[in-house]
Amino acid sequence: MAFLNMLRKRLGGLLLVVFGVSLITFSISHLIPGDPARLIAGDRATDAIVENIRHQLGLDLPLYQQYGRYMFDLFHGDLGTSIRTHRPVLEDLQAFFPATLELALAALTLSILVGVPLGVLSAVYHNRFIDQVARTLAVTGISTPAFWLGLGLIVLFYGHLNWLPGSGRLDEGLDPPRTVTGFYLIDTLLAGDTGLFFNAVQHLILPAITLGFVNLGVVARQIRSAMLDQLGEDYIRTARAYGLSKWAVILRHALPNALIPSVTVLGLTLGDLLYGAVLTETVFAWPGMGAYVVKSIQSLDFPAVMGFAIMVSFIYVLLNMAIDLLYRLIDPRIGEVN
Amino acid sequence: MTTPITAPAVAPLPAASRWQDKWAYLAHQIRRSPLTMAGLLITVMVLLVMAFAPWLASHDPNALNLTQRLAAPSAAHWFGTDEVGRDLFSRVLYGSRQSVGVGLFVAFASCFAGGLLGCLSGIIGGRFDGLIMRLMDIMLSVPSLVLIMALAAALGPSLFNAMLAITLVRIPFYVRLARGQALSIRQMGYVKAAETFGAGRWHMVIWHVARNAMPPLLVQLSLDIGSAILMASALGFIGLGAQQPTAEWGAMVATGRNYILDQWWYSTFPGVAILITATGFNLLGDGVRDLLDPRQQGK
Amino acid sequence: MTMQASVQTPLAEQAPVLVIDDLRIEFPAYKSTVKALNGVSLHVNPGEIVGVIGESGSGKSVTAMLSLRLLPERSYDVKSGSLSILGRDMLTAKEKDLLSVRGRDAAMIFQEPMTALNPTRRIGRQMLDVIIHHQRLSKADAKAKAIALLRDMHIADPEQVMNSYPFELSGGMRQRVMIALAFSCDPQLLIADEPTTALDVTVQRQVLLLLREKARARGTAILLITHDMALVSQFCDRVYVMYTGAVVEQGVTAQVMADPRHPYTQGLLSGLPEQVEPGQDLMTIRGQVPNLSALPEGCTFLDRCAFATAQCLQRPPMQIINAAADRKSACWLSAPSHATAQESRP
Amino acid sequence: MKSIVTPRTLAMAVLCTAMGLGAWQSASAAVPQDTLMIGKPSDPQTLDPAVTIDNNDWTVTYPAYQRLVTYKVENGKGSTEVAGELASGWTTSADNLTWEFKLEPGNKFDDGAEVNAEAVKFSFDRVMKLKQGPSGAFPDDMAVSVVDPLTVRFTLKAPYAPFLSTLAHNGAAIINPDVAKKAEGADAYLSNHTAGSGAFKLVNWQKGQALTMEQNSYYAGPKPTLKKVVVKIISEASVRRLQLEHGDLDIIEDMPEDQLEALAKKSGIVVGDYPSLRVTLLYLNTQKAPMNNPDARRAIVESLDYDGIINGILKGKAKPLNGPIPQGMWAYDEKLPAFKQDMEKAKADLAKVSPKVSNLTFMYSDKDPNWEPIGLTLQAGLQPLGVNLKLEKLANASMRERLGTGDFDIAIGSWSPDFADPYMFMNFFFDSKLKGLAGNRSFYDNPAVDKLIRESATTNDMTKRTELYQQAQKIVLNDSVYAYLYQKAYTLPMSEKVKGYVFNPMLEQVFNVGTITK
Repeated sequence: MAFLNMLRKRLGGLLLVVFGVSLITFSISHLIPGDPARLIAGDRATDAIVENIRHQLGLDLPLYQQYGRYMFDLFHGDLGTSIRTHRPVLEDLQAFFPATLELALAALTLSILVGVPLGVLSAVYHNRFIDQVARTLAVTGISTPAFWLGLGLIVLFYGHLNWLPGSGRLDEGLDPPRTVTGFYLIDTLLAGDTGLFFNAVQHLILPAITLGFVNLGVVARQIRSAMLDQLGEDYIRTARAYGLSKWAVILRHALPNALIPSVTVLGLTLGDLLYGAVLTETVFAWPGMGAYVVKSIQSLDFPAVMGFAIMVSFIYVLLNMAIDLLYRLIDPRIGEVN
Repeated sequence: MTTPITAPAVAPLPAASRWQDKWAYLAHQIRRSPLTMAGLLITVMVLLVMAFAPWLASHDPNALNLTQRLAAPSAAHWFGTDEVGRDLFSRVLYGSRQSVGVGLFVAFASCFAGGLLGCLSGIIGGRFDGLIMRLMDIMLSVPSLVLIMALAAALGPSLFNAMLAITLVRIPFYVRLARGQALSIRQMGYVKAAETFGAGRWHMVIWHVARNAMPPLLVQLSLDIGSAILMASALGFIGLGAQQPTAEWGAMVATGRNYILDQWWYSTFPGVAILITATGFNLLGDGVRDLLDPRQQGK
Repeated sequence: MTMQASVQTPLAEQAPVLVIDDLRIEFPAYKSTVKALNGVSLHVNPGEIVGVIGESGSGKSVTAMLSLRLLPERSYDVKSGSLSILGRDMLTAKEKDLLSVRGRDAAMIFQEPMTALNPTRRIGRQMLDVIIHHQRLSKADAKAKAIALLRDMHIADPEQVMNSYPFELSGGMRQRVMIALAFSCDPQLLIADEPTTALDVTVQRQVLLLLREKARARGTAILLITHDMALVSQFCDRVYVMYTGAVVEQGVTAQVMADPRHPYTQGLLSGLPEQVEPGQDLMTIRGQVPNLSALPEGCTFLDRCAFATAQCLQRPPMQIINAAADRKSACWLSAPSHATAQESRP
Repeated sequence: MKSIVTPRTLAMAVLCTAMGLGAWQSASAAVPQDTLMIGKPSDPQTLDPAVTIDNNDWTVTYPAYQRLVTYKVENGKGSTEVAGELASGWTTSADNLTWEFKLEPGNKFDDGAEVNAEAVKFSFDRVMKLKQGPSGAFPDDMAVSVVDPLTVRFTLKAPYAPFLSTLAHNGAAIINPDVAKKAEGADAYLSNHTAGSGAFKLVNWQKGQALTMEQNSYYAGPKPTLKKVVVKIISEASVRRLQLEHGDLDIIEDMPEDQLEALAKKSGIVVGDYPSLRVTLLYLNTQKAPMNNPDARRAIVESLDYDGIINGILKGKAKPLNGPIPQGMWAYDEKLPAFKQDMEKAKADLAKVSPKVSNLTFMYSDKDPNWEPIGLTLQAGLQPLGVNLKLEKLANASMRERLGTGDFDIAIGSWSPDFADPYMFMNFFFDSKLKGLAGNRSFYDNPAVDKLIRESATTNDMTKRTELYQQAQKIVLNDSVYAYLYQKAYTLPMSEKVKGYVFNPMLEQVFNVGTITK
C-alpha cells in the first residue's frame, strides 16, 4: 500500500512538473527576442515569405492558443516539429538521446569505479596522507572545467600519442550497427561485431573520462562522508571486536551500509551527467542531445528546446522514482514490515 | 548512542566562550588540516590578485597590438598574447575580477534569497509553503544549463545576466535547506514563543529562524562558490558571459581552443587559473564543512 | 578450551585471563592532552565475574575498549603499563594477531544492541561471519551451531531470528543474540560494557541472569563495566571502583559493599537502598568530575571529598587493606591507622 | 574469506583493458581509397532543396541533385558562366519573358525513374508553393508548364536579367516527383533524404555524426571514381585538423586562418586557396541616429585599419575591396581606389556631426571567429576619436533578428552570391524594397539608386547593365552606406591525395565529388 501511495504521489508530481516545465520554457522561449519564422526563411527572404512561414507554424496565433495547441499535441505524444531541422522533435531526441545516455552511463560507471575506492580509502585513512591525496584528487575533479580537460585529453591522447580517437562514436568510414537500443556498446555486441564493439569502446573512453572526472569528485566526497558516518557506528566496533579483519569490516560491513544512503546521491548525479554532457559533447563531437540543444537555443528553436526540457524533466522525475524504488529494495529497514 | 569510543569528550572545546578563544580554536583546526590551509592560501591569493590586478598587471589588458598576435610566452609577455595581441598575463589577472566576482556574488545572492524564501516557506507553511515547494521542484527538474542559457538568451548576453541566471537556478537548493531547518526549529517551540509577539513582529521570527538555519546554509554556500565559478566560466565558454573586451577566463579558454594546437598557452593559462581558483575555494569549502558540520566532528 | 575450570575455585590460583598493570594512556586534544587512564591495574581470573564501576569519564569504558584494542589506532598514546589477555600482550601485538584473540579468546557485549549489530545484515549472516571466521566449520555446521547457541539463550524460534534483521527484534532479544554471539567461540573472557543499560528494567534482570548462568556453565570469566552499584552487588565476585582514570578501591564485592574505604565508594553506596532495583541512577555525590586534561596534583577526589586533609594535596597510592583478599583503596584515610573513616561518615 | 572482488583488482582490470585497446587502435585501418571523408563543423539542418538556404546543407544536396543548367568548368576552374546540365538547350522569347528548355533524354533519378518535364514542373511548383528561402531567387510570378515530356516552359511577368544564373542555384534542383507518394509526405521525406538524379545519393544519416553518400547507379553522366563520400560532423576546429593530419579525413572545412599556416607545413596536406566572391562588410544603420548622418558613416569607413585587419587578423588571406562589387564578378570597377585608413579625415568628418558622437554599439555573433577581433580593432580605432564602441556579441539567431528590425548602430556580416550576377551585390544591398534581413541591411533609401539598379535588373544588355551599376556605385560610395572590409579567399585544407577539386565562388562548401579522385 505504501508503495502504491508513493507511486501515485510521484505520478501526480510528474504531471505537475511536466506542466510547470512546459509553461516555464514556453514563457521563456517567447520572451527571447527573435522571430523563428525569419530564421527559417533565411537572409534574403521577403516579408511575404516570412509571413507565410509564420502562418504555417501557427506563430501568428495568440500565445494562449499556441500553448494550448502545444499541450494538446504533447499529450498525444507529439512534441512538435523542430524549426531548425524540420523534423519531429521527438524523432530528433530519439536519435540523439541514446548517445548522451550511453556517455553519461559510461561516465557514471567510471566515476563509481574510481570514486568509490577513493572515497573508501579517504575515510579509512581519515586525515592521513592517503586521505589528503584522495581528497585533493576529488576536489580537483570537481574544480576542473570539463571543456578544458576534454581539449587537453584530445590533444594528448589523439594528437600526440594517437592512442585513442578524438571524436565521434566510431572511426571514420565505419558503419554504425543496426539500431536496437541506440547504445553502440550493446548494439555492436547484438550484431556480433566485436571489432566494431572495441572501436566504440575506444571512442567512448576519452569523453567518458572527461565527463566522469568531474563526477568522480562528487562520488568520492559522498562515499567518504558516508563511510565516515558508518565507520563511527557501533556495529563496526562489534565486527572488529569479533575478530573480523580491518578490510573485511570495511568492505563487508561499512561499505554496503555507506552505499545505501549514497545511492540517492549517485543516482541524481546521473541527472547532472546528462545535463553536464552538453559541453563534453561539443568538444568531442559526440552526437548527443547536448550539442543539439545548444544549437537549438542559439537558433531560437522553441519546439526543440521545450521538447528537450520536458523530456529531461520527465527523466529526472523518473530517475527519482527509480532511486526511491532501488532504495526500498536495498535497505531492509524501509519496507512494509511494520 | 553509547559513550564515545574516542577521547572522552570532556575537554576539546575551550570552556571559555570568549571570541578570541573561538577564533584561536578555529585557527588551530584549520592549521591541523593541510588541505584547508592550502585552500585558504589559494583563496587569499586569488582575492589579493582580484583587488590588486591593476598594480600586478604588466600591460593594459585591453590594449591591442595586431603586430604581436599570438606571441609565445616571453619576458615581455609572460603568458604570451591573444589573437589581437593583448597580453594574456594581464588578462588572466583581470579575469579574476569577473570569474571570481561572479562566483562570490552568485553564492551569496542565492544563499540569501533562497535562505530567506526557505525560512518564510517553513514558517508560514500551508498553501504558501506548498506553492513555493512545487515551484522549486519544477525549477530543480528543469535542466539547469538549459534554464541558464535560455535566460541568458532572453535577457541578452552579459555578465550580469549570466549572474542572475546562475543565481536563480541555485536558489532551490537553499530554499530546501533553509525550509528543512525552519521546520525543525519550528518544532523546537521557540518560534511559537516568538509568534506570540504578534503579527507585527514577523521580522523577529524570521531572524530567529534564519540565525539558527545559518550553519548548514553556510556549509552549502562555501561548497557552492567553486561550482559557481565553474558555471560562470562554462557560460563564458559558450559565449553567454562577459562581453568583449572584458577579460573572462571561460571566454578566453573558448577563444583559445581555436589555437590550442599551435598556441597552447592561449587556453592553457586561463584554464589553469579556473582550475586553481575553483580548487582553492572547494578545498576551503570542504574545510568549512568539516568545521561547521557536527557530524564530521570527533571522528 | 578449558571447560574444566571449576566455578568455585578460590581466587588467584590459576593464571589470570586478563591482567592490566599500571596502564596510563592519553588522548591528544586541542592545546592539551586528556589523561584518560592514570595507572590502572586490575586482573580477571578464570571463571570470575569482575565488576568495574564508575561515573562517565572514570575511564571504565576506555579500559574495556582498550582490552581488545578497539580504540582507533593513533588516537591515543600509551604512556606506561601493560595489558595482556591469556598472557598475550595486547598493546604491542600486531593487528593480525589480535584477530584471533578478538571473539575467540575474549568476546565483548555492548550497551546498545540496536546499533551494535549491523542493521542491514540478517542475524544469521552476522553470526555465521564470526563462527566461520574463528572455527573451521562448514556453512551447514556453523548454521547448526548458531541455532543451537540461540536456543541455548532461551530463544524459542532460532530459525526465525536468524532470518531477521536487527530492527525486527526487541531489545532483549537483540541482547540475547549478542550474548549468543559472544559465547559462539567459547571465549575465556567476556567483556560486557554496560550490557543492560539500554534495556527495560524487567528485561535487564533476565539478561543478566542468563549471562551469569551461561558464563558459570562454561567457566567464562566476565568483566562487567557498569555505573550501577546495585548490579555489581548482585552479580559480581569482585569489584574495582574507578575514578578519573584510576582504580580507587578494589576487593571482593561483599567486603566492599559492607565496608567501603574510599569516600568515593562511600558516596556511590550512600544512596543505595537495600533491595534496590537495578538500573536506577543513584549517584548523589556533590560536585563534578575534574577536567581530565588538567588533573590536580593531589587526590583527584579532593574537591568533592568531605574528609579532605592537607595530606590529600599529595596523591594517595593504593593502600593495602587486606593483602590476602587483594583488598585495596587509594585514600590516605583507608590505611589501617585511619580505619575510622566509615564510622565518621555523616 | 576474500571471495569478493576488491576495488584494487577492478581498477587493475580496467587499466589493462584500456592499455590493450590502446595497442589495438594503432592497428586500425586508414580510410579506404575509394572513400572521400569530408569534415565539417555542423550537421546539415535540412536536405530539402526547396527549403535550405545554407551552403552547409548544400555539401550533400548539390551533388545529389541535378539542375537544368550548371556552372561551366574551364581549365579546371569554376566559371560564373552556365551551361546545360539536364537541359540540352534553351530558347528565349524576344521580350525575355518566355524561356523554353529542352531536356537531354536518358537522365534518371536514383530509383530509375526518368527525369522529364513533369519532374521539372513539380520541382519548381513546389519551391514556389512552399515560399521558403530559395523561392526568393526566382521571380514571384513565375509560371512553369509542360510542353512535351522533354520540353518545359517558364513564363515570367517581367524581364529578370539574372534568370538563367538562378537556375544553377541549389534551390533549382530537380526532384523526383515520386516523393509525393512517400508515407510521411514529400516535405518530411525530403528534409531527411535525397531524391535526385545526381552522381551520388544519401544512403545514411547518423544525426550529428555523419552522412554517407554512395554512387547513384542510374546516374547518366560519367561514372565517378569515388564509391563513397562521408561527411563527418566535428565541431572543434582543432579536432578536425588533427583528423586531417592523421589521415582520418581528406578535406576539412571552416578552419581559422591562424591554423592554416601550420597546417600547410605538414607533409601530405595541401591548403587550397581560391579567390572567392565572399565579402565581409559593416552594416551602418542609415536610419538610426547618429549613423543616419553620412559624415558619421564616413568617419567609420575612414577610421578602419584595413591593413591591420587583412594582414594581421586574416594573415593576408584576403583582398581589400574598392566598392560593393568584388573582383571577379562582372561590373567590377577596377578604376576605384581601395579603402584606406585615414584618421585625419575621420576626425574632420566626425567633427561635422552634431551632436557629438560618443557612444556606438557594434553587433556581431560567434558565426565567424574573425568578427570579434575586427570589432576590437574598430574599437581601438575609434577610441582616439573620442568614440566609445560597445561590443555586443549575440547568438547568430538573435543577431539576425535585430538586423531585421534595424536595432543596431554598426553590425558586421558576410555575403556570398547565390548566383553569378552583380544583382546579388547591388539590388539586394541597396533596393529600398529589400530593407533589413532581405539584403539592404543598412536600411538605405535613395530613389535615384533604386531607379538605376532596378533598370539594370530588367535589362539584358550586359554593357548597359554594367554602366548603370557603376553609376549607382558612385552614389552609394559617396554616401558610405556600408564599410567594405575585405574579399576573403576561400581556403580548403585537404590531403594531397585528393585530386580534381574545382572551386566555384557560387558554390562554397560544395564539392564536385562526381569528378574528384583520390
